[in-house]
Amino acid sequence: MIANDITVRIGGEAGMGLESSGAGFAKALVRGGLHIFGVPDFYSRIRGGHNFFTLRAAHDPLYSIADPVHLLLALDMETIRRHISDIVPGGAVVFDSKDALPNDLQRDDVLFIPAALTQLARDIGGLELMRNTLALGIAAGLLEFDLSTMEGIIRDNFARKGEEVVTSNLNVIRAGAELAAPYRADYPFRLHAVPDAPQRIMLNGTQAFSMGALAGGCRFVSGYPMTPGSPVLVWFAQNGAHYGAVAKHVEDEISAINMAIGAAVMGARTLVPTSGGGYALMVEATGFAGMSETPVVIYNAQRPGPATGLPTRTLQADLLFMLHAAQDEFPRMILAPGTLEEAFHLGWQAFNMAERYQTPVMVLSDQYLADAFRSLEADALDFDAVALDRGALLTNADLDALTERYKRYQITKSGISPRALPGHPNAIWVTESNEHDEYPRIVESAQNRSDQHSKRMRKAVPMAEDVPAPTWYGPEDAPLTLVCWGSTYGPAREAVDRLNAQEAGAANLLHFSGLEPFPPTAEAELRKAHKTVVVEGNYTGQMEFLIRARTGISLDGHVRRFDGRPFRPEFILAGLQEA
Amino acid sequence: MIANDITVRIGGEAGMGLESSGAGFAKALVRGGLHIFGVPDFYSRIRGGHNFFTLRAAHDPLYSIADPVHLLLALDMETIRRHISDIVPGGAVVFDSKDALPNDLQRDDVLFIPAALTQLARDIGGLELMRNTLALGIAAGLLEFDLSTMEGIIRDNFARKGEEVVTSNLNVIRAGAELAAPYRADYPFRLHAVPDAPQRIMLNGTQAFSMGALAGGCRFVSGYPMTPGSPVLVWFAQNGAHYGAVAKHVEDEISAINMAIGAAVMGARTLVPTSGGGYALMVEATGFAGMSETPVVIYNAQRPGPATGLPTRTLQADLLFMLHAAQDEFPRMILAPGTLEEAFHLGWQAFNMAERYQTPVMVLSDQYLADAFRSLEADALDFDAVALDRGALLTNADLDALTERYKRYQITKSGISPRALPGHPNAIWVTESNEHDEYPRIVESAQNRSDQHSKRMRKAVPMAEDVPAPTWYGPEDAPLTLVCWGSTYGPAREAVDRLNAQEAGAANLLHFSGLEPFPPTAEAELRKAHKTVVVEGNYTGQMEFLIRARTGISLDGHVRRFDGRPFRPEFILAGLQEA
Amino acid sequence: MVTRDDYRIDEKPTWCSGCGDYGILNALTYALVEHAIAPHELMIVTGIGCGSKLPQYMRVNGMHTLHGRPWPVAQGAKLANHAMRVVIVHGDGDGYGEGLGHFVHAVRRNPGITELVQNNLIYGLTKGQFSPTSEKGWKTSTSPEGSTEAPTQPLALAITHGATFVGRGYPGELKHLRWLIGEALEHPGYALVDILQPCVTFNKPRAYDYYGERVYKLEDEEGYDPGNRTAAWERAQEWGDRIPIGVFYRATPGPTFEALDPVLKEGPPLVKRPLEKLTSAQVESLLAELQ
Amino acid sequence: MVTRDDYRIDEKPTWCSGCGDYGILNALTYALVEHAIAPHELMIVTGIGCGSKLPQYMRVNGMHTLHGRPWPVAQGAKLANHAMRVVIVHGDGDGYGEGLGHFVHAVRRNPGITELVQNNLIYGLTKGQFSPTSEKGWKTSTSPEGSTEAPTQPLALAITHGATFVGRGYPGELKHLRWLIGEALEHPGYALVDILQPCVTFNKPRAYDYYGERVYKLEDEEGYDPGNRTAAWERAQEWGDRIPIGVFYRATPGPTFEALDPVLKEGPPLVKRPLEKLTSAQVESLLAELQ
Ligand SMILES: Cc1ncc(C[n+]2csc(CCOP(=O)(O)OP(=O)(O)O)c2C)c(N)n1
Ligand SMILES: Cc1ncc(C[n+]2csc(CCOP(=O)(O)OP(=O)(O)O)c2C)c(N)n1
Ligand code: SF4
Ligand code: SF4
Ligand SMILES: [Mg+2]
Ligand SMILES: [Mg+2]
Repeated sequence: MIANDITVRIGGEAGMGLESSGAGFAKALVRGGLHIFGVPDFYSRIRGGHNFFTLRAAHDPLYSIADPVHLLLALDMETIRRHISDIVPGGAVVFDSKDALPNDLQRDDVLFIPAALTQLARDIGGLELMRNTLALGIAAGLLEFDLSTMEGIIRDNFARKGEEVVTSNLNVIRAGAELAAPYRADYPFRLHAVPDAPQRIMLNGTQAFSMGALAGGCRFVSGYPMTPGSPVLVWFAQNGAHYGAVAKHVEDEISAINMAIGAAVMGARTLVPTSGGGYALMVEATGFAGMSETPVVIYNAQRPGPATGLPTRTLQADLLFMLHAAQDEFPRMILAPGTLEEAFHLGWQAFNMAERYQTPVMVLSDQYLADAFRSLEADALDFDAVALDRGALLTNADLDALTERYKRYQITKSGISPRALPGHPNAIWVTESNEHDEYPRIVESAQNRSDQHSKRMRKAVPMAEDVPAPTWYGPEDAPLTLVCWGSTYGPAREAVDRLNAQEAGAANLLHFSGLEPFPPTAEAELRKAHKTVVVEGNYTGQMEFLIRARTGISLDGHVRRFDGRPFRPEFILAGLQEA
Repeated sequence: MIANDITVRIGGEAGMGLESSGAGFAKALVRGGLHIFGVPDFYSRIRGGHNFFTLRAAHDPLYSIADPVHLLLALDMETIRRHISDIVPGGAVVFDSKDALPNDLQRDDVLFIPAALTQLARDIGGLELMRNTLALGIAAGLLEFDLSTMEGIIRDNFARKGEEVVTSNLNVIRAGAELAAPYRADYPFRLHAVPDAPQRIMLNGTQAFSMGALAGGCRFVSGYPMTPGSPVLVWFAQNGAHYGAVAKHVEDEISAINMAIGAAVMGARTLVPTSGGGYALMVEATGFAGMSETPVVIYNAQRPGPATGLPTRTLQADLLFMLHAAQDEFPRMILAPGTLEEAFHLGWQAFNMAERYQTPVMVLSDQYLADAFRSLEADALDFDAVALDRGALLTNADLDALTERYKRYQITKSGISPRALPGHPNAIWVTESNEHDEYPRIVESAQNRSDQHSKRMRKAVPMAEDVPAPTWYGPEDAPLTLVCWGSTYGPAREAVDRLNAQEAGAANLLHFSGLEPFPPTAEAELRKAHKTVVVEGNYTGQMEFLIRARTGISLDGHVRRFDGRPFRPEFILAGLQEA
Repeated sequence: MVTRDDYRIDEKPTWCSGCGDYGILNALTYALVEHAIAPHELMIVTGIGCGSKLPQYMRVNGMHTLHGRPWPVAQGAKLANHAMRVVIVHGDGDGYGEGLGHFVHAVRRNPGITELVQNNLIYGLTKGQFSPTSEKGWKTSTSPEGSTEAPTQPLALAITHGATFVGRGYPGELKHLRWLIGEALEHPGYALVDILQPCVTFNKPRAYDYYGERVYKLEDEEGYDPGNRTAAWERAQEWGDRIPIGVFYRATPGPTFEALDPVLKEGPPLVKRPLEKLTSAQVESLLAELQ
Repeated sequence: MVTRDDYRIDEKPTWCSGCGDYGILNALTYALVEHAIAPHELMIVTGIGCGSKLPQYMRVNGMHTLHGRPWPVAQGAKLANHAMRVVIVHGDGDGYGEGLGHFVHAVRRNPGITELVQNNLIYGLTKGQFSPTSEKGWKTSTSPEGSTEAPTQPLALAITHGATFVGRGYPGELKHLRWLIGEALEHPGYALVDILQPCVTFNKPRAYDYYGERVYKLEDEEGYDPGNRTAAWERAQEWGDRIPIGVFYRATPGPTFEALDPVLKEGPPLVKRPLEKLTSAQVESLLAELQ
């Protein structure tokens, strides 16, 4: 009886409600004291296609899903076709008995559980759509997971729809559990609730980042819907008003970023959430923020392209794009959280950085980090650690005391010019898109250009001290070092754990969550490594390119993936054989 | 009497017509058998500011202007203020006698020639604006340059305005020449026409590239005005129709590139001229061209930014931007002509490359290359060398013979799929922005994504063989190698010449006109160099970054400039002292 | 003869069952067949959105472009090959939102292009945000307290900018829609057909039943004169208990954008002209300017 | 008291002498003074073009933004600090060309912003290409055989999209222009003033003499009722021997975009609210969702 590290996958077509049932089940497991990691895999369409939700649960914190599936809840035959080979020996498949199971999908070492999902959902619950719930009931029954926790979730989720809906859902889930009973003896896997486990939270990267941003004083969000970036826009549209944050869905991405710039000049902390294709339309305005030294935070949840590409899939291929976006040069910061905790903390820190350096700060997420759920300890999002630093912002008292004409773009050693917000009679100035002098007036002389351009570029020096340094995970001085950035952290971390489980001290991990300015400690850290393998989600190896460009160091190997699917530990381990 | 390598500068306010007079004088010198190099230096305004035109003339071909000025034609005092220190001992300043010459602008070793420019222009020509012409007359007189050649230019330029205008201009220029006579004895410099010199041509980078593009089959140009890219749009708007090329000034840059893509899919060779800020709005569509494998040529005449920056100035800071523009990855080619001849040849070759590899080809020019004039031998633009290669384009006969459903995105070893133009009953297909299979249908599977993305990326392999290799100038195996790209070629070449004149074999030059795919021979060539110094026009050293990223080689030093002004040989030589 | 089979392809639409896009696909196909337009003579240019996937579900030349950008792509296609029929099909978010600027600029050029808008008053593919045609007060995921923007007036806007064929259709009136698309296809200039497209998933209050009760045909309206531009502009803004469909405005168009181009006004389409090296006479005339 | 001196700055405009932008600068400054608006209470947002350099020539808060983008920047500024007056000033290329989409979307939101357009029917700063308001047939460097596009109808378009103050001014009628800008500034919602701006360098045929002969004031026009929306739409399209200036349309606006925002409808402007850490109650309510 294996009662730890179990993966359940539920699959079917778009429109079957998999996302919410998967999340509901996950939440029940978390309430039951288990740690979870849940990943949706969805088509870019409203109906049809093949969607699935993979949910891994264990006693210890999880950083990734894994390949082997212990229980497959198949709402259609396509689900079995696609996932049958992932099922571990002894695992089970629940499927709708209205469909005949073709011979080629059978496996002797797998338990097949036919159940009249559609019919029972209709008969008991009154709605075919409840077959998910039925399947989850079967899963709970089979895994001996505490049904009352599942019932609690149902009550919470459906309360506002009325008692009748709650009751029919409860009936359906109980029927499922009963249905499972006779099979339990033949099924070796269990997911028992952990008694006395602390109450935990469950969230995805979208939520972690949004909460971090809100905590960091973000009070103005302007965006245009684009998967997988729009969930942050939607989060703020739905929650922001309770916390005093204005959120606007505007006519296009160009408008979104320019609005944010307008609001930022006035003094609001502003955020622009998007995905790569939306960001492509924000390039010109990024340069305007750079030139006018306006703090703005840009959030890009990356997806595969080019162009429309694969809207609901994941990739890490916008790093060099964002690093060099817009004509000419200006300092920017690029942050790439690898975990929910980092998404939260970089979320609030981004706003401090933006105001401290008066320049765009970019947060690179991706569909995987944005959409994948994880359980955390209740205090893992450390709101107490949040501190708001507005940088060189002049107070009203400072401005009252001003006797000379205010110089918005004053030349300073650090490159940072004390900033006044418009509205004070002593500080009247123009946010300038043309090259300008200190006041600013439009001045074209070579000397002025050189002075002002150098002033702006100089900000990169203090920024480099503030950019998150790469961090180590695992034993020191291991013969193998995986190098990663952003969301690849989770699966790479687990790959390292597995290598070390096989052979103590075999591998460690160097993770970059700050990429621009290039962290000053990076070169020294990299030189500590013996054999380096970069794990990243793009075709050309953008991180490798960047490291070589910045340090001259050519890393030893790489494991890459560009098919739109997230890394898993097994994929990395297999890749290491070749790297 | 020095009769070779003379620099004349004419300066005044915007709106004084300096550009056309400068160009007219230059043309006269060329007709007189001299080689010239002429550079306008203009403010981004219609009136006022300080504009000047520098014209260098010599018996041998010129690749750059140089610092010392032999004759300054000052239409206002500001011109003297700014340029008095550039004048060589023995040089002269012509200025309007209506203005008093302040003491601090006087120099003992310079000949000051006061002339009633405004009044005489009005009196003789009837128009104050003719003071340029008067000043040029004085220049011709002083330099003993053949007046009849100047008169010929006036006749050509003003013929369509009527005999009266021609006559008054002729009168003015003659008056100028006479005015100069008494000063000639005190002025040592001469610009005699070269008898029996072959007839040459004079043009700037805009013209060279436009003619190359036209010769290369460019038949559709869509753009939006943006200095210094719009001159190519204007060139095509004014000349294209005579050669069957459609040119459209459309509502914005997004429209410009998408129109070009629409026309390219149908089979036209298309060009999108712009500058960096306009290109910033074309980023998304560049990715669409990459994804849909549509040939399109993008021309970016770079200027300083970020944002609006310095509209009429020069810089080389969009290389990494264009290299990585758009979400995710796709192959592209980046060409950066260094001379007019290269601008012409890469102009036509770009269209062959675009169709051969079915992907965007980017031509990086800049304000300096676009606007600077040079004399060339009459046959220097080798139209005979032009060859049109449309790549894997299916003919009507091929399509007639098609028996299966046409596969627009067929997987091939080279990555290049045979292309049909829409309109044939046997080849019905959809240009796709989503990830797709061979036909293309929208397919999201990991395997298909991997196959199609790899197919596209694979095109970079043959492209690398076709990208122009870096070229050497100067003696082999010199202890010092300057490394440059694009328009820096000219001044760097002259810097090398001067170094070698001082000490034979001292320096050579490695010039990149192909930057992406990174030329396969580059690493070996770079390794031949002893000490390398990169000369480039940006703050961070983009070429250095790129070379290190691609080869791991860290070059030894650099000379950079980012004040919006073009390199001159003297600037480079001074910079080498520190590099 | 062109038949429905010419347009048939073995590809199941990914639209929700009951989606208005099925009716539009159907009506468009019928109209094309009725007007004897063969697939290879046609280029359908779409943007990004549920409805914009349409060219995948017909056997037809298509360009599935970028969100909001079908207009420029279509104009480029038409200029390059004006012998092809060019039809734009896209959603309200695409056409009247992200692409609104291109729309207005295109209308005033009068290109020989037909435009069909799948106007479901919502963003479908991104799962139900308010669109530029959503009514004020509309509650969606990005407007939980109701949209605060007055909807765009695309028909009135097209009339204002010189469009000479402006209509609205409804897939619940399939025969009428077919006819309307056919008229638009035959119009010798720019023609707009806005289509009330029920989105049964994200805009349930604006489904077939809602429109069924409100829609009326201008063709049945006593005294309505589609030649009266001002009346058309007023009628185009009617929205409420009565929602007009049919031809709002129709006039004789001037020459098209492509017909006015100095290069294209005579001779074969641009891409049908041989692509050859410049002749030596041409080279000489180019160089003459430089001497 | 606000005086002209408050707006004075030691900076000579770079406009050509005779440029209509001088008159606009003058009229705007006077109107601001007349309506007692102080420089620090005002934010002038411009795009890129000759006229868009205006904030450099006054002592005033300004945002000299990107070509075509003042609208979004201005809306962001207004939302962040709705106690500030926000005035957009930009050219026809900027506002009705590159920025046309933003313009229409902004109009339908009714933000409390005043817009002045320096409409010289040409691109000035880039040296004379035809603009979206250039007449058909207009010959410029990019239309050597004449533009083939019908001009945009910005006034009719604003009226179509619910604008409640739509006027046109002319610096040749300076007092009228001052008055008009003043009325626009006092309008409690979005207000548009399109201004016939002579460009003496690149659009010589449309200089003061041309307009002088044609311009007439709607205020002097017997029977013209600026409350009649349809009549205003028709009049807004009049262009030829007679060119109307004055208020085309005026109505009582609804609540502004900012007033309708759930966060902004009550309390001080966003940027005047203290920026503080979340309270523990707020943190708890956030975390409650995740349990
Ligand atoms: C530049 C860009 N921004 C955003 C998106 C995301 N997106 C895809 S479809 C769509 C809106 C679809 O609405 P509509 O055009 O009305 O089509 P519908 O799905 O309703 O048919 C959006 C915002 C995108 N693909 N590209
Ligand atoms: C994105 C972008 N495209 C093009 C330009 C170049 N540009 C500067 S001003 C201008 C047009 C100016 O016309 P208008 O707005 O009418 O202003 P005017 O100069 O006539 O006052 C253009 C195209 C630019 N700065 N940015
Ligand atoms: S979401 Fe709406 S528009 Fe999209 S396919 Fe479903 S019903 Fe149609
Ligand atoms: S070019 Fe025209 S718009 Fe620009 S400053 Fe001169 S007159 Fe004014
Ligand atoms: Mg829609
Ligand atoms: Mg203008």
